[in-house]
Amino acid sequence: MDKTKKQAEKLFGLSVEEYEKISELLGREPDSFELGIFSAMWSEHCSYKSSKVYLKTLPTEGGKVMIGPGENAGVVDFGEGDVLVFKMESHNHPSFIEPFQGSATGVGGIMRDIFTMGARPVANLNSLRFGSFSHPRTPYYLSEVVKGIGFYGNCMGVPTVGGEVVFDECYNDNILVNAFTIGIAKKDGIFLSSKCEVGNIVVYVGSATGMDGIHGATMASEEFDLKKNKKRSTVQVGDPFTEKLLLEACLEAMEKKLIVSIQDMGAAGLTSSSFEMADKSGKGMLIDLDAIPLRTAGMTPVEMMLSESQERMLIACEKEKFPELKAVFDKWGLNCVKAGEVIKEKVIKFYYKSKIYKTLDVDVIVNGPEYKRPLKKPQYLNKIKPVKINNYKIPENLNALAVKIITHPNIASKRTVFTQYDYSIGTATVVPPGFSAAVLRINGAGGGRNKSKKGDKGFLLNAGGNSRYTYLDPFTGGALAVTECARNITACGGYPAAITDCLNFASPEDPEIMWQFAYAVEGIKSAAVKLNTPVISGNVSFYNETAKKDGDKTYVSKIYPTPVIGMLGFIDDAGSAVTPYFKDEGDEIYLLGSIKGGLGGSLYMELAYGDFRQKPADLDLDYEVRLQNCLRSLINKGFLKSAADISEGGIFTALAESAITNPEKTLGFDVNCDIKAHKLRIDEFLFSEFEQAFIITTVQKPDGRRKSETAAILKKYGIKSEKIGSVEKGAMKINGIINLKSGKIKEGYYSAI
Amino acid sequence: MDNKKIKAGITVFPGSNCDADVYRVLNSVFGVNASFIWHKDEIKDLKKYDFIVIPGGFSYGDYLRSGALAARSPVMESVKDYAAKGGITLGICNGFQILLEAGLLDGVMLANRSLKFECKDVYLKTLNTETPFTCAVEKGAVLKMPIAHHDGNYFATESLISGLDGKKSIIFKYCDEKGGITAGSNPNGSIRNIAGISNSAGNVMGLMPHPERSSEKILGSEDGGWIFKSIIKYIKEK
Amino acid sequence: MAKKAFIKVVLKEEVLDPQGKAVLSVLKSSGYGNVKDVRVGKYIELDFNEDKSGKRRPLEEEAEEISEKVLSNPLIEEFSIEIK
Amino acid sequence: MAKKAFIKVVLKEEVLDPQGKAVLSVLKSSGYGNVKDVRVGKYIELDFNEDKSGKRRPLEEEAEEISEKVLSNPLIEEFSIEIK
Ligand SMILES: Nc1ncnc2c1ncn2[C@@H]1O[C@H](COP(=O)(O)OP(=O)(O)O)[C@@H](O)[C@H]1O
Ligand SMILES: [Mg+2]
Repeated sequence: MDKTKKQAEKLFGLSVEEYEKISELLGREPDSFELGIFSAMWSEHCSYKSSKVYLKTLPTEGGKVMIGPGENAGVVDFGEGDVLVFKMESHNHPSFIEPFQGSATGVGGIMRDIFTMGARPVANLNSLRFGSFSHPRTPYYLSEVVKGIGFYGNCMGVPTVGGEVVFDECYNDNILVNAFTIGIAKKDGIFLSSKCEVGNIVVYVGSATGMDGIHGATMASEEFDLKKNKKRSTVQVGDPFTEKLLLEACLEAMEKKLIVSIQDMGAAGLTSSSFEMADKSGKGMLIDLDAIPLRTAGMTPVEMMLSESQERMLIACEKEKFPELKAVFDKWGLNCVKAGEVIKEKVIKFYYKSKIYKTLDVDVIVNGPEYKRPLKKPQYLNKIKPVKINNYKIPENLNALAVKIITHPNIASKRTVFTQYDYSIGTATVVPPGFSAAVLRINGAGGGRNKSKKGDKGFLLNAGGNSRYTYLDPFTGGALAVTECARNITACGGYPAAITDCLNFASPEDPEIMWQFAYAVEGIKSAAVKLNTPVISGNVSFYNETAKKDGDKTYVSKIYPTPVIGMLGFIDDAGSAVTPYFKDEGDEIYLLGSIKGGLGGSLYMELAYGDFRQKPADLDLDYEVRLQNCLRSLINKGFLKSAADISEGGIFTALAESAITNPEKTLGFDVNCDIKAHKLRIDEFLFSEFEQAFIITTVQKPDGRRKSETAAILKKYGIKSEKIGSVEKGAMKINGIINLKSGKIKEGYYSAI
Repeated sequence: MDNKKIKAGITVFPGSNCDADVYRVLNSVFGVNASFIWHKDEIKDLKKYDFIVIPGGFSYGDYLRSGALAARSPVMESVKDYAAKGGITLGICNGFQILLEAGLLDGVMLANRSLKFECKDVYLKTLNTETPFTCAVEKGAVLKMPIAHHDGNYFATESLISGLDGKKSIIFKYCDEKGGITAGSNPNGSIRNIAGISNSAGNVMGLMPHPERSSEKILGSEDGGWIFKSIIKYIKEK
Repeated sequence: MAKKAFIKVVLKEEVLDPQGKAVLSVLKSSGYGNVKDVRVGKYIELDFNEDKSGKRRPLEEEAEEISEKVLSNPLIEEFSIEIK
Repeated sequence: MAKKAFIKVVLKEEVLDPQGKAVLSVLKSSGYGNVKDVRVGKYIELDFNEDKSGKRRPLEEEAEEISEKVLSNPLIEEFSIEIK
């Protein structure tokens, strides 16, 4: 193998086969400019080469979906001429290298994906995974990531209304930062990257291009001058102030119809934005590299093409309209320069130093490889068996264990995190973070009032996933991520409508990892089909693994497979959303649904026996749909005062949270359940997770009409409901076994992290 | 007088982000005729407005010091002139910071004691109900409003504070649910729990909490509405 | 004896400085058109206890370590120290 | 000819410095017990265009004005300028 080839593999992340394929396509060896472009466009990140075959299987149409995957974000019909646009994206590696800037630019990047489409961002969510809570670096990552997210979102004026924070040692060497944004637009005000017309001029707007985010690849290219490197940094620095200006300028230019087509510059900056716009529009482009505004003088062509400087966009605009477009960006104090033209021939011609520098075929660059990588069932799975509960002695002090669970960092309140995010800006947040799904209403600012009903129409958002369950059973973990989001939305009275997914995995070149991926996607697919929540956008992040040294031994530290789902739901009257916490003393508590008692993978198994590696209970998706429809019917009738799903920490945690999260008062409960009738041991009843059931409350002594209507609804869906107790003052009591003071628990719950 | 006849001007700086919220609440909740004033616009005279709101946000990214850069933009010269002539001027959050930096109010804003951004509901005790901003508020009322800021730790020298005190210019203090002005209810470390102050003439007020986010029942509190109702009442009775 | 360290932490030359950019734009529009560029960094004073034992390692060394590990982010910043 | 102004902006001694306090507590808990006090300020570089006409007022004067009017808040901060 000659020198360039070796270099291509080592430095550009291309395999030997890929390098040979490129040479074949070009009819010669690529030069370093071409190599830079190929390496970016054929990277896993841009080409989805390992995941495409699986992503294709996901349901992407139906329901209220208007635009599915393929654009910067998906679009869902919100009625009355409004649409919602959303997507989730990972920024894992940059956040591990520099947690503040990495998470900040992650948030900035996903918001650009949304306003590129013509939508004003109205809410952010995020899913965060850190190493074990006791790991010495965890406090640093937690504090910096949260600061970075707040810094960017708060400055942009977009409320951050939800998300999740999970600690697990599998993330000690690879933290995960997944950011979600949703925006609102008018149905006829959506902008796409695929609309370029021959003769349009190509316009570069936003921040100047610097050396940010240019990876090792170009660092080592021959064009790179080592002396220049001294003061150089590849970390992307976020500037939310400039992005806020970019947002306002873009929306103003769109409103004035000055934009034909537009694409944000995300990963691989100018390279992916220009090639993708050209490709999707079926056109070509002239790009004048001399016109690109530079922050660092003397950047080489390949550096300009690969820079990941933030807060930039590429626009196609009609020639005559350019002066008007420029006036808008001038008003907001932003760069706006002619950087080329749309041409018929599907190539991109680069000009540099006033001469044609390179001409590249769009199809060749864009149609990267697609792999069906080998799969192998992971060895460890053979040892994952259902829990044989009788092999485990019940711990003597279940009270103490219950306290441990409710104050565990993964269960306890994340208040110290989300109070660092502005969640009330926008005057739309009806149910803030800290409960189940976030509920937002749409008011005069973004859409119209729902004229047919008395209240404001609203939507609900939730994001999450459980990687431990996915590790133990990839299919169930994938499906569970979807159903769990839906449960949170349904428990507020909402209708799940569509999802976005962020699939975080280790190396796809490992057949066992690829197997996890395939089954997790299959699980997502099955649940999304059953719940009728199509996948409208998403992102895949592979290679979340790090080579480590332990003495003489080297090993690879890999994350658990971590599919994260972001879900949108609708509600006719946002003001009528039900919250999960108990309302008043004396209200009756019911268990709606069925309980199985599967403890595999539970926090209880870890804390009580130090061993969670068992098979989680199966998920009955048909039952799930009936159960959620039943619950929603009861809520819509106005029969319920609270509803909470059962997730990590089991029924005990669901009850305890319901009692202590009421913002106005501290409550308790007295629960007595005939667990023998369910054939469960007390610990199975208390701590089994993700049961297909909800804890609901109703008024004290419901009248006859209400009782018979409730019975009819239960019968219609074939769902059981069982009274298990009532809301009490300040103590938590279950079956004479659990007896805790609510005030104490509340204190621990809110101060654990 | 019809509320529609009342004209409000809302300043917009690069990075302002509560401008749209204030605009919507004034127009659709209180029926006032509110419009935006772009920071670069050469409005020499703001007198057509019955009152001006400097909304919250991150003007100029809050870079250097919160409010510092906006306080130096051209429109603030007009606002100073407007305020000097007795024009009613309300600064909310970043708007408060801008008023301080522009010298229209006394004191400075330091970073929150926690050095963190804090978003939560707080309670406010109204100390002076005889201002254009509080004349509709019940005496001694406790109001619930959200805060969302990183730099709300109000600071002034002892002599400045006693001056403010003497002129009844301390309008709001952070308190607990029952109105007790306690250390525990102070969300940011501000001196004497100060949440809002006015100038000595009483026509300029700044406060850190967001009345526009608490003017509708669906958002969990309508208490912020009292501030806008006060301004409207004051203008009508003037 | 020297007991104070004065540390300047500045962004590396090619790193984006959003603060500097915003200050520059305000200076320009406030009539300070002669200013071409602005960079905003940190200035930190460390005040040390007196070394009564006389056995401590040199201040320079300690300040250097603190600057590198705590006060600056080597990925994007560089620092300089003055001891007085 | 001099074209750069280096400006240090620090909090006045009597003003509480929460950021400095936070850094101090981090230093103490990281084993730097010798540090007694920390103050965090700003360090700003202004780069001026060359004065081709030779008729501009001295850089000192302009930097002084900018520091006073924009870069610092005289109520809590003080500044010093170095021209190079
Ligand atoms: N896991 C996934 N599920 C569904 N759609 C996906 C997934 N991953 C990526 N997509 C879609 O593929 C397209 C390309 O994604 P990406 O390269 O991340 O977009 P961008 O360039 O805007 O960052 C988008 O439309 C995205 O929504
Ligand atoms: Mg995009």
